[in-house]
Amino acid sequence: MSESHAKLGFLRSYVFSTDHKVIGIQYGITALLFLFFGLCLMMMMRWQLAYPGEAIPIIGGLLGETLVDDGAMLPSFYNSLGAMHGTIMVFMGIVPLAVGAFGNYIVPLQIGAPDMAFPRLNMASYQAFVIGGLVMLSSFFLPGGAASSGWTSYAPLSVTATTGQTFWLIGMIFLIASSLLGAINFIVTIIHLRAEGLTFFRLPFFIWSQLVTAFLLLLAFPPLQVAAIFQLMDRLADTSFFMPTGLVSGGDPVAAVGGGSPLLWQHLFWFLAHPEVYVLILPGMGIVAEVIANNSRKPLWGYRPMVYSLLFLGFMSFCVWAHHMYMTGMGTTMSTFFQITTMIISIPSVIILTCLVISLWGASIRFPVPMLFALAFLPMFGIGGLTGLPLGLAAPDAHFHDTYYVIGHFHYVVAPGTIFAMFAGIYHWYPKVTGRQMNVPLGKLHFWLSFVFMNGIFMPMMFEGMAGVSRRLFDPTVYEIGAAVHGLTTMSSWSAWLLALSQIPFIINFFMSMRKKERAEENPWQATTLEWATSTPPPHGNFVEPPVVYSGPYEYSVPGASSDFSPQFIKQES
Amino acid sequence: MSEIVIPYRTEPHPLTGVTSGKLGIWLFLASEVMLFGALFSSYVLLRVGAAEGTWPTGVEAGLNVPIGTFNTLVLITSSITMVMSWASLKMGNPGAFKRYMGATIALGMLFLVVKGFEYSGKFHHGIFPATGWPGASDPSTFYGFYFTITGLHALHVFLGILVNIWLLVWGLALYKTEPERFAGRVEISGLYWHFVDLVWIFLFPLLYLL
Amino acid sequence: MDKRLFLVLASLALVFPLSSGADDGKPWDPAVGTATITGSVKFTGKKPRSRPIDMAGADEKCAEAHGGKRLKPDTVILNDNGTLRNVFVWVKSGVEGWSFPMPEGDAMLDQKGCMYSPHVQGMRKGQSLSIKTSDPTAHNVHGYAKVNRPFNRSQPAGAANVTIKMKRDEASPPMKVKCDIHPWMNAYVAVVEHPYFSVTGDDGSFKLENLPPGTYTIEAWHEKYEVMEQTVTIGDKETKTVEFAYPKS
Amino acid sequence: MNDPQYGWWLPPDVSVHGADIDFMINAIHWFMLALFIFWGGFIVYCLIRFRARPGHVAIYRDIEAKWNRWLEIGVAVAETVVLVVFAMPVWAKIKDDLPLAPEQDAMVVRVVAEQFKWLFHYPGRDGTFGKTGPEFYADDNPAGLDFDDEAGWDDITVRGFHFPVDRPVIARLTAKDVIHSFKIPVMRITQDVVPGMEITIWFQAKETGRFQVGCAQLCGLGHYEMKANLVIESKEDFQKWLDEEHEALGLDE
Repeated sequence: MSESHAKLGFLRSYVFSTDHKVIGIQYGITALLFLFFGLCLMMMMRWQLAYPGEAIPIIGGLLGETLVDDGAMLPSFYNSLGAMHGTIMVFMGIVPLAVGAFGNYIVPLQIGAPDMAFPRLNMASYQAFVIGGLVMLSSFFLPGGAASSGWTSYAPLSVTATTGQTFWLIGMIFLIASSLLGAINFIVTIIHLRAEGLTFFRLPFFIWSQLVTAFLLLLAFPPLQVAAIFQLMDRLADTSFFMPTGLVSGGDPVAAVGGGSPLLWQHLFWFLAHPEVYVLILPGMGIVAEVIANNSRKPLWGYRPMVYSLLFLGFMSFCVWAHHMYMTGMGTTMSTFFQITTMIISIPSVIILTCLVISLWGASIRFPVPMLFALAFLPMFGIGGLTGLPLGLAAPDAHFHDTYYVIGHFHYVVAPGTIFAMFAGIYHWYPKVTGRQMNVPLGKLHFWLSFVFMNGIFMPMMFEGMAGVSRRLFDPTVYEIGAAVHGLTTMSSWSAWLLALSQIPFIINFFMSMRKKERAEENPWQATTLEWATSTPPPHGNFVEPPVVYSGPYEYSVPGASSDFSPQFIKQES
Repeated sequence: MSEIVIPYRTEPHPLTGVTSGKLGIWLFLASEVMLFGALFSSYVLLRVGAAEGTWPTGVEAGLNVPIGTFNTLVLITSSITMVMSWASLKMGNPGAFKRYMGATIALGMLFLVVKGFEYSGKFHHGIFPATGWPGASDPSTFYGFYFTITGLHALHVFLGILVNIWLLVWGLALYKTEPERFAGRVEISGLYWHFVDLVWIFLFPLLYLL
Repeated sequence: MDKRLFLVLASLALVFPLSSGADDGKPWDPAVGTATITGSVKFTGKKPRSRPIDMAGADEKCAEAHGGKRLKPDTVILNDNGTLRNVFVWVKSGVEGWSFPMPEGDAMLDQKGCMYSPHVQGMRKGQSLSIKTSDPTAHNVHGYAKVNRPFNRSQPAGAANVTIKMKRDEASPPMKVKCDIHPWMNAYVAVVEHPYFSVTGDDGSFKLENLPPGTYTIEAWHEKYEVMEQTVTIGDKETKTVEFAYPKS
Repeated sequence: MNDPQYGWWLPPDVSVHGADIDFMINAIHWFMLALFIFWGGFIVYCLIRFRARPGHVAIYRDIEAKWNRWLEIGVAVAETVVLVVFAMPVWAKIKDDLPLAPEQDAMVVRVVAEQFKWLFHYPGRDGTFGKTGPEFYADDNPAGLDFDDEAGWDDITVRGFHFPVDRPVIARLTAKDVIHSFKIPVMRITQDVVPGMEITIWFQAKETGRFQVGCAQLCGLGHYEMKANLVIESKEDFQKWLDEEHEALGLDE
C-alpha cells in the first residue's frame, strides 16, 4: 500500500489530499502559523501599552504612515491589532488546532476507523478555512486597515467601520462554513465508524470531548452566520438590522433607515460565542485527560461522571450567553435567570477538574514533557474558571465589566489553559505523526519558561482589572487608574516578549526532531488507546486489519496483567 | 491504488439505522434549522420591538399573496416529484427518474423565476432592502427581512437545483455500477429539497400573511 | 454604509475621463484676467442661538489655551456690520477650459486650543492639505471626504504635520473635517479646480479677482444654511458686486 | 478634597452601594484562594507521594472517595449562598430601587455619549429639562436641545460630571452613535449606553473627591480618550458650581 501511496502526485498527496492524517497535519501547520502571527500582533500591542507613544523598535519604521506616526502606533492600528488578535487566535488558531488538527489526526485513529466518514468534505472544510484565513489576512492591506471593532464586532460601530470589517465578515462566513462541514464529519465519524467492540463508554475521553465540541459547532455557528449576513446587509445594502433610528455620527445624521436593534447583534453573537468558549476548552480537557491517564498509569477516576458532565456542559453552554450582557440594561428577571444558569454551568467544570485531580491519587506518575503541560493545565484552568465566578454574577460584574480582569480571566482559560493542553497534545502525539520523539531537555526548557511567562503576562492583568483599568484602551495611562498601575502593564509586556522568545526551543525542537535518525518505538508512551495499535506513522487507510476493542480506554496497572498497561485492542487472558 | 473502503456508505449503521450520508444530511439540516431559527427569532425580536403601526403586514407591504400561494404550490409539487424520482429509482426505472427529476428542476427554476419577477417588481416600485416603512418616524426593518430571508431561501433553492442537475446529468453514471449508492444520493438531495420546501412553508405565512 | 469601495470605483470611472479632459485646458493667460467680482454676505434673520463649549470638563489642556474663557461654536458667526462670516463663495461654472498655475505651498489647517483654524477654507485641486497640531493634547483628524479619499489620522501632541493630497474637486459641499477626540472641533475644506474662491471674513465680504470676462455662476455655501447661487455676466476690466443674504426667506 | 489612591486591589469606594459589591468581591476571592490552595496543595502532595519510582505501582481500582462529593456540593452550596444571599438582592437594589419618591430628593441628569466624549445635561435653574431629540443634534448642539424651547435654554450642558455627595443621582443615559459604556470605577458603576435606548441608573456618593468617568466599551479609535472629569462635592459647592455654569451660559447678553 505504501508503494501505491508514493504514486500519488504532489497535489493529490499534500494539497488536495483526502487523507485525514494529511489534512490534520495541514490544519496543524496552518493553525500554528496563525497562532504565531496572532502572537506577533499581540507583541506589537504590548509595546504600545508598556511604552505609549514611543516608536516600535525594528518594525516601527517598516509600517506605513496610516499605521504608525514616526514609528509610534496609531490608535486605529491598535484597534485593528486587537480585533485581529482575538479573531485569529480564536477562529483561526485554537479551533483549527484543537478540532481541525488534533481532531482530524487522532479521532479516526482512536476509534479505529480507516478515515473520516466524508474524506472529501474534510478536504473542503480545510480549504474553506484557508480561504477564510486568507480573506482575513488580506484585510490588513486595505486602505482603512483590518477590522477594528473588536473580535466581538459590536454594531453599530462595526457597521460604520472601514472596509476591513466587510472582509472580516466574509472571512467569518468561510470559517463558519468550514467549521460546520467539519462538525458534521466528526459526529458521523464518531457515531458510525467506531471499531468493533468500541462502545460509547469505551471511548477515550478525548473522543467524547470532540463529539460534544462538534455538536456545539454545529448548532452554535449558524446564528453567527445569520448575524454576519445581517451585518453584511447593513454594510452593503444599507439595511438597518442593527441600526436604531436617529443615529448621529460626527454631528450629521447617519444614512440608515433605522428601526433595528444593536442588542440583536450581541444576542446572536454571544449565542455562538459562549458555546465557542467551550469549543476552545473541551478538546483541551480531552487531551489533558488522555495525557494524565497515560502518565499516571491508572484509569481516569470518575470516567462516567466526567462524560455526563461533558454532555451537560455542552447543553448548558447554550443557556448562558447573556451573562456577557449584564451591563446592557438588562432587567433583573433576565439577569437572575442567567446568573443561575451561569452558576449551574460551573458545576460540571468543577466535576471534570476534580476527577482529573483525584485521578492523581494512588497513581504512579511519570513526568515526561506532555505530562508537565497537562499538569500545569489543571491549576491554570482552575484560575481561569474561578475568576469566572465574580464575572458570572451581575453585581461584581458592575466593577469588572470590560476591565483587564475579564482579559485575564479568559486568557487564563485559553492561553495557559487550552494552549498548554495543545502543547501537551503535540508532545504526546508527535511520535505518532512523525515516528520520532521530541527532545526532552528542550521540551522541559520550553515548558518551564512558558509556564513562568504565561503567569507573568496574565496575573498582573487580574490586579489591573481589580484596580478598574478598562480593556481595549490604546493608552491606559490617559486615566489616573491606568497610570497608577502602569508598572503591572509593563511587567505584562515584558513577560509577553519573553514568552515569545520561550517558543524558540519549541520551534527548534519541532523541526530538528523530524530529522532525527533514531525512530521512536511503536508505542513509546505504553498507551492503551487505539491510535497506538497501528504502525507509526500510520499507513493510508490507518489499519491493515480493522482493530477490535475488548476493554475500556484506560486499563493501566490492571492487577495480574503482565505489564502496567493493557491496550484496548488486545484481548486479555482472564 | 486500492481505495480505502469507508464502511456505512451504502448499508445502514446498526445503531442509527441510516447510512453515513443520511446521518450527515440530518445533522446538516439540524444546523440549517438553527440558521433559519435565528433568522425567524431575529424577525420576531425586531417585530415585537417595532414602534406601533410601523410593521406592515405582507399585504400592506405590497406582497402579492396569490403569487406567493402559487410559488408555495410550485414548491410543494416539486417535493412530490422529488419523491417520485427517488421512488422510481428504487423500483429500477431510471427513465421515470429522469422525467421526475427533470420536473423537479424545472419547478425549482419556475419558483426562482417567479421570485425574480417579484423582486424586480419591488425594485420597480422603488422598494429595496434598505427601504423603511414609509411615513413612519421610526421605520421598521420589514423589507430588510423580506429580502434577506427570501434571498437566503432562494439561494438554498438554487443550490438544490445545482445538486439535482448534477445528479441528473453526471451523477447518473453511478447508477449503472452502484444503484443503491446513487439512490442514497438522490434521497439525501431529496431530504434537503424537502427541508427547503418546509422553510418556505414557514416563510410564506410569516412574510406574506401575518 | 460601506460605500467607500464603490465610491472610489465610481468616482474613478466618472471623474477620470472628465478630469483628464479638464486638465487639457489651455495654459492660463494672466492678461485675460481683468474682471473682478466682489460682494458681501448679509445676515438678515434672527440671530441664531448658540451655547458655549465646555472644554475643561473633558480635557483641561484644551481649556488652558483659552485661559478658562468659554468659546462658542464657530458655526454661525455674525459680524458687527450684520454680515455672516465663514461663507464659502466660489465660481461654480464659467471658467472651464483653462489650466491654471498651482499656488506654492500647502493649504494649512491648524489645531490650536482644540479648535480648527481656519474654520472654512478653500484650496486647489492637486494641492496638499497640511494639518498641523499646536496643542499639548492628542488630536485625530478625520476628513469626511465624499469625492476624495476619506482620511482618518491620529496626531499625538507634537506630532508631525499630516499631509493629504486632494486629488479631486470637492466644493459643493466642501469636505467636513472633524476631530475624533474632541467632538466640538470641526472645519470645512473646499477643493476647487480653479483659483476663484473666497471665504467671508470679519467684514462679511468676498472678492474674486483676475477673472476673464464671461458669464459665471457664483455659489455661496454655509454649513448651516442652504446653498445660494447667482449668475453674473462681467466684461473686460469690469468690477461687479454680488450680494447674498442669509438665511433664505 | 482628597487625592484618590489607586493600587493593586480595588480602587477607593465612594458610593453607597459599593460596600456590598466590595464585600462580595473580597469574599469570593477569599473563597477562590482557599479552594486554590487546597487543590494546589492536593496536586503537589499527589505529585510527590505518587511519583513513579521503582517498586511503586499505581492502584487500579477506583479509590472510594466521598469527600470529593462533599467538596463539589460545598462549592455548589457556596455558589448558591453567594447568588441568593448577596448577588441577587444587591443587584436588585442597584437596578430596581430607583429613588423616585419626592422626599428622596434625587437629582436627575441626562448623560449623552458620543464619539468620543461624554456630555452631561442638567436641567438648569428652572429645574426642568428642555425638549431634546435626535433631530436636533448638530455640531453646535451636541446635547440635542431644541433651542426654541425656553425651558431648555437655561439647561447646563457640560463635558465634566459634577454631582453632590449624599444625594441620590438618577442618570438617564443615551448614546448618539455607537455603544458606549458609562464607567466610574470609584462609584462601582458600569452601564452600557446603547443607541436607540434610554437607560436609567441611579447611585449615591458618600464621599467627595475628584475622579474620572471613563468609557468601558470599544467605541472607535478615540475610545481611550473618552473620559470626563468627575467632581463629587458638597451640596454647597455643587450649588456654587451650578451658579458659575449658569453665569457661563451668558444668558443675559
